[in-house]
Amino acid sequence: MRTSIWLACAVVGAGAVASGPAVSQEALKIGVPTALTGTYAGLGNEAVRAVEFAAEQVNAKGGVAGRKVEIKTLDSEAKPEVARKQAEKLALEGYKILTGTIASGEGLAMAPMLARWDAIYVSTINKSDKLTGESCGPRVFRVNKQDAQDAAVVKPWLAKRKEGKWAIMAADIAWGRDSGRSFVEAAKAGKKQIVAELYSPFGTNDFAPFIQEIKSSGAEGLWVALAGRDAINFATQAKEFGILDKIFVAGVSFVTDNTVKALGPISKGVWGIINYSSTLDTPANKAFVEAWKKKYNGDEPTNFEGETYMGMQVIFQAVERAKSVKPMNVAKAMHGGTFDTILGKLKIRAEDHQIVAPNFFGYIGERDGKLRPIITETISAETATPAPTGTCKMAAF
Amino acid sequence: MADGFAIEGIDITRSFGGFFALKGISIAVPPGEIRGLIGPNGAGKSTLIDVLSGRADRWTGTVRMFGDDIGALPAHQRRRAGLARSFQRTNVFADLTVVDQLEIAARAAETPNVEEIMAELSLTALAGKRAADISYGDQRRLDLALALIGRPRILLLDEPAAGLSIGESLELAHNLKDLVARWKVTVLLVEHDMEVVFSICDRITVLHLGELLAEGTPDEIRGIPEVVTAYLGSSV
Amino acid sequence: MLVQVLNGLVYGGLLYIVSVGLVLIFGLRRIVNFAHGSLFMIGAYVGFSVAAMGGFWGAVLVAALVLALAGALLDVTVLRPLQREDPIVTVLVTFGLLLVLENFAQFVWGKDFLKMPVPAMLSGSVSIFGESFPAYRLLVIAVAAAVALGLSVWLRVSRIGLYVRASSADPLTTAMQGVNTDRVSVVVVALGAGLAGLSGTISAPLLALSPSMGSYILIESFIVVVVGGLGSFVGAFVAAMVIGQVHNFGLVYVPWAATMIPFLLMVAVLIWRPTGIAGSHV
Amino acid sequence: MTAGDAALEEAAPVRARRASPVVAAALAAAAIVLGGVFAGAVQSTLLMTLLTQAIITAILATGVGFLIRQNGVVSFGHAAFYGMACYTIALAMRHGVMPIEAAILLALVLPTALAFALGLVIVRIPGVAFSMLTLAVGQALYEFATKARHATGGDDGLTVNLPARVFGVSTSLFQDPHAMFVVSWAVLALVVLALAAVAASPFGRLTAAIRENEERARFIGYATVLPRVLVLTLSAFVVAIAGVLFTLYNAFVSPDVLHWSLSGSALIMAIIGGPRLIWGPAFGAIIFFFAKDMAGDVTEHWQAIIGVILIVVMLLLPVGLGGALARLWRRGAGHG
Repeated sequence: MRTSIWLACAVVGAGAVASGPAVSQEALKIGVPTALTGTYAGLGNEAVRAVEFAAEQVNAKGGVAGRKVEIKTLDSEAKPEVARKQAEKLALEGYKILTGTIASGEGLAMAPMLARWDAIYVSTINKSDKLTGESCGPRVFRVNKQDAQDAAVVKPWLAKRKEGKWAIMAADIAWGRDSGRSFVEAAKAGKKQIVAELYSPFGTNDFAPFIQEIKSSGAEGLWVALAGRDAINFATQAKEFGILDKIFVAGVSFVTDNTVKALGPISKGVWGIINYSSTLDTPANKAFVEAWKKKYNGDEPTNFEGETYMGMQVIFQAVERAKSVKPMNVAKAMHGGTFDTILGKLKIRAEDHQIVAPNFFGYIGERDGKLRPIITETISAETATPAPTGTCKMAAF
Repeated sequence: MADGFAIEGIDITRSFGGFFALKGISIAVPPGEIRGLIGPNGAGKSTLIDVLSGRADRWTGTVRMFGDDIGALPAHQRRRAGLARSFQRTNVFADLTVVDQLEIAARAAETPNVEEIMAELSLTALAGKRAADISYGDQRRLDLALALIGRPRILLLDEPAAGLSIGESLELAHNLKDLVARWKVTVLLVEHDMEVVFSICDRITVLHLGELLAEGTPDEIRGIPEVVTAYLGSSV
Repeated sequence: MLVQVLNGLVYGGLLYIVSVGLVLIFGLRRIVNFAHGSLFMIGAYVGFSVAAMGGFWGAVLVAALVLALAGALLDVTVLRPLQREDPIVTVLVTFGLLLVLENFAQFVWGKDFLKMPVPAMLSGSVSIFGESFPAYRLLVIAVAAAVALGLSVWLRVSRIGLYVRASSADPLTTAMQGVNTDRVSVVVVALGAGLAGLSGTISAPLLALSPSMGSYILIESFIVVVVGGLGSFVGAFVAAMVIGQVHNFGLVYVPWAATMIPFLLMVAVLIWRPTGIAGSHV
Repeated sequence: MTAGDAALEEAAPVRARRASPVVAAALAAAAIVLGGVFAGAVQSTLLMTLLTQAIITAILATGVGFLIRQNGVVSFGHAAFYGMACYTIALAMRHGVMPIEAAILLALVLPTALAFALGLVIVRIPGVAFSMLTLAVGQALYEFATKARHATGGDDGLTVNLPARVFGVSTSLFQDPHAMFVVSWAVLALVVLALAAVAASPFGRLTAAIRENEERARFIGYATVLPRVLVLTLSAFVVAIAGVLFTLYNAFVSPDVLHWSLSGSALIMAIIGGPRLIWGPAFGAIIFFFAKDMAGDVTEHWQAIIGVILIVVMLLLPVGLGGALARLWRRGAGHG
């Protein structure tokens, strides 16, 4: 008897334990391993709000094809190792559809484990190209924009700018480096000159030395790839030194809803890539924003909230189509599928499971008495999404 | 063994920042002798012991042991060559049992005689106790046992009776005198208790402010007026 | 170039105010206080809240006082009962405190980043040799200088200061001099914590406020304290100024090594001269 | 001497506890069998994976605790040795320069060698300075791993492409919670027993003596630097073992494995468990791991809960949970 259990356990590895034939009304369980403490706690909070909002909304309508949606959140501390542990725990407790994780490293740590857990992961915030590149797989999906999509919109935008000399200020982490590199390429294509290329360590307190370099470089334009705490510290100090007023400033993840809230007037007039904005003028988005404001005391959804909500929309529709909550069935429904989202009808590419979505450019301005990212330019899904690079070797289903 | 001394310090000088702890001191103790080293506080007694035993740094001069220059040897190698010492403040391994630390010391001295040394210094009854848990007098004897285990050829003692009552010091002194005589250990003894010094030492060296003041048998020393007035006072 | 040096002074000054509190507590209690960064963080938040109601100067004062009170409480309730235990036990308690304080801040002030505006009267720039320099940054330098000056006068003149200096140099001997250690340490830990509160508020207009902001300055202030020779006040000042310059010039001229330099400096100092610290045990 | 006989009785139990290798081997075998039986009896994969991770962490804490026990110094940088083991395997697999077995060997050798070389310089440094030094070395390595992103993938980390078989055994076995529990449990049992044997050996007692009073150890005839270096080396070796198991189980590494907060956690575990006992740190690690896990299940304010537990345990039981437990046990045995 003992030996047989032992053998069974030993063989389990590849996830043979998957639940039996789906009971028709089995709940849809979604696990959210995300940052509840630490520097990224604010972003984690946004992810949780979006997931909860979507679940409440769909449960009020009787669930997803009659299935109740259940959510469980665990703190990933934005650390890959912890995220992996918590995601495993969620999956083993039956929350096999995972989403809402913040740092790319976390998603990349989870990706190779999904088969073992019989889970799938739907990224709504991770931007690293690797997730749908070398770490891609049948169980990994991304409904938010990857770095390559952000890079793709920079080139046409930059070509039209009148500023000839540019400085780059980016975070010295994988994402910041990638972003800096693609800006350099875009500058080359647009015949712009890069006069300074600066990378600040993650968690920099004092940006003064960089700001001084930017000032003395004679740059007319500044491209910023900083996020969260770094973004706020840089913007505050750049304002102090007066460069936000003298130099044309744009960036990626730099002035998002999240940082604008903290920065206030300092962020006004800064340009940047906008992955999602609550000001988007589509019926689906307007309905979403209205419902959101009702639930959250008049707050507009932030970019991460919008994108995470999109992820939930995709998951719900995939479950409906699969008529199952079994992770691989849901994955099959997502693979190459087209979904109705707040950004319109969007396709998840079969080659690498990256969503093909439009991207936006705009600036921080006042709308309805509040500072918000305002979209001035929409880059169509086809232009915004570069073809798969071939680094993804998608395993067969 | 050209000159026949057990331990010899020649022209030892140690200074820091203009202050001389030792000014060209020379001392030579023949084998089998118990030599007393006395002098007021700051005379340089402990410093001299430190130089001879390998505890001091930044000193000049020569240290010889049975004719061999050992000045460059680190402390543990001097101990292995047969030069042991005790300390002014009790310096045992507080958290180890008596027998444990003696066994450790025995291994370095390559001797099996833990039982012997415990018997000699009346520590046998305390073998299983932590050093921290035994009385101060017992700790002093343990300190001595750590130095004497393996029958070193030379023993440098830095105030072994410090902190003991008069009765205890004398008992310890005679215990010691008996032991070193049987084991043929040469001793250099720093001690404030003059009764101890004068009752067990063969010869006495007097230091004053880092310099040699006098040297001789106990009787000779008693007869030197400067020593008596400067240091001994009327008590001896 | 000159502006870069000034910037180094600003950052060094900020580091100094944080670190000198650590030095005070270490000198007396021989404790590496892991909660120090959290005290800095709470100081920033308290300053933020008070500034919203009572203006910047009120905020600086209140934050310093509140944190000084917290420091006194810390000394009486935690450091004193544990002084006979292995210091590592106390270090872990301060680590526990770090976790509690971060959570407390998250609970009270929320998870989103907050920003404290630069006080209006200091929001402009000053021209120094033709280069414009933010006025607020000059204030930071001034505060750091004032703290350094005030502290050194206090250490030299007052009885407690004398004791603190002696104790930092040799805790054992000083303990035998019959000074009321408990009374002294309340004052000293309160002062250290108060300085953490002060530095928190002073840096709030420059830095994003988040419950984890303390951890971004904690290790850097450790470096300052160690490079300065643990327990040395003058050393901490010099080290903070050096680290401030190394930080600024390193980031510009050797960006690939900039974050490693302070650690390597720390290693070098410890290996070269551990004696300044010898005799102290964790 | 009349006191002699009575003393022999006193001394006898002291010597009897010098472990016999047979007893140790029997204990190890019993522990491993027990682990196997336990893994066979427990069905929950969730419990097993949590236990597996707790035990790998326990090995890490055991290494950190051993350094405290034998050298009396506290390291804030042992994550450096742990992370170095992880990255050695990850990088070797990424570049395909050697078979996995060689990579594992190297992952054990490199951190151990680093500890040895480092030890020659740093063991002389006492107290807080040592702690700060280890912190600095660890953080410098962390910064390096983050910076060298062409090799390490930077903060995004590295997926470790393990081959299908490791030491002739299917790799999936190392990633199955039940199987890996048995493996890591067995390793932990062996490590604890081996360290206990070392601690009871002449070398172990010598290092304890050096910890107590380094100067006196020199004056009874010992060179004291090398023994201390060897203790540091051994503790780094144990930590490297934990790193290897971690990498095999997770197949992913990121710079977090080098960060001081990991060293700090390991230290907390060791102290909570009671580093005077060889098994104390492992015990503390398992308690801490599950306390954190449960607190995280209940509330997002788990940090405050853990913080309060830490403060309370340290205030009430400065000897650690293991120490208190051992005391209770002794008292119980004394009465019975």
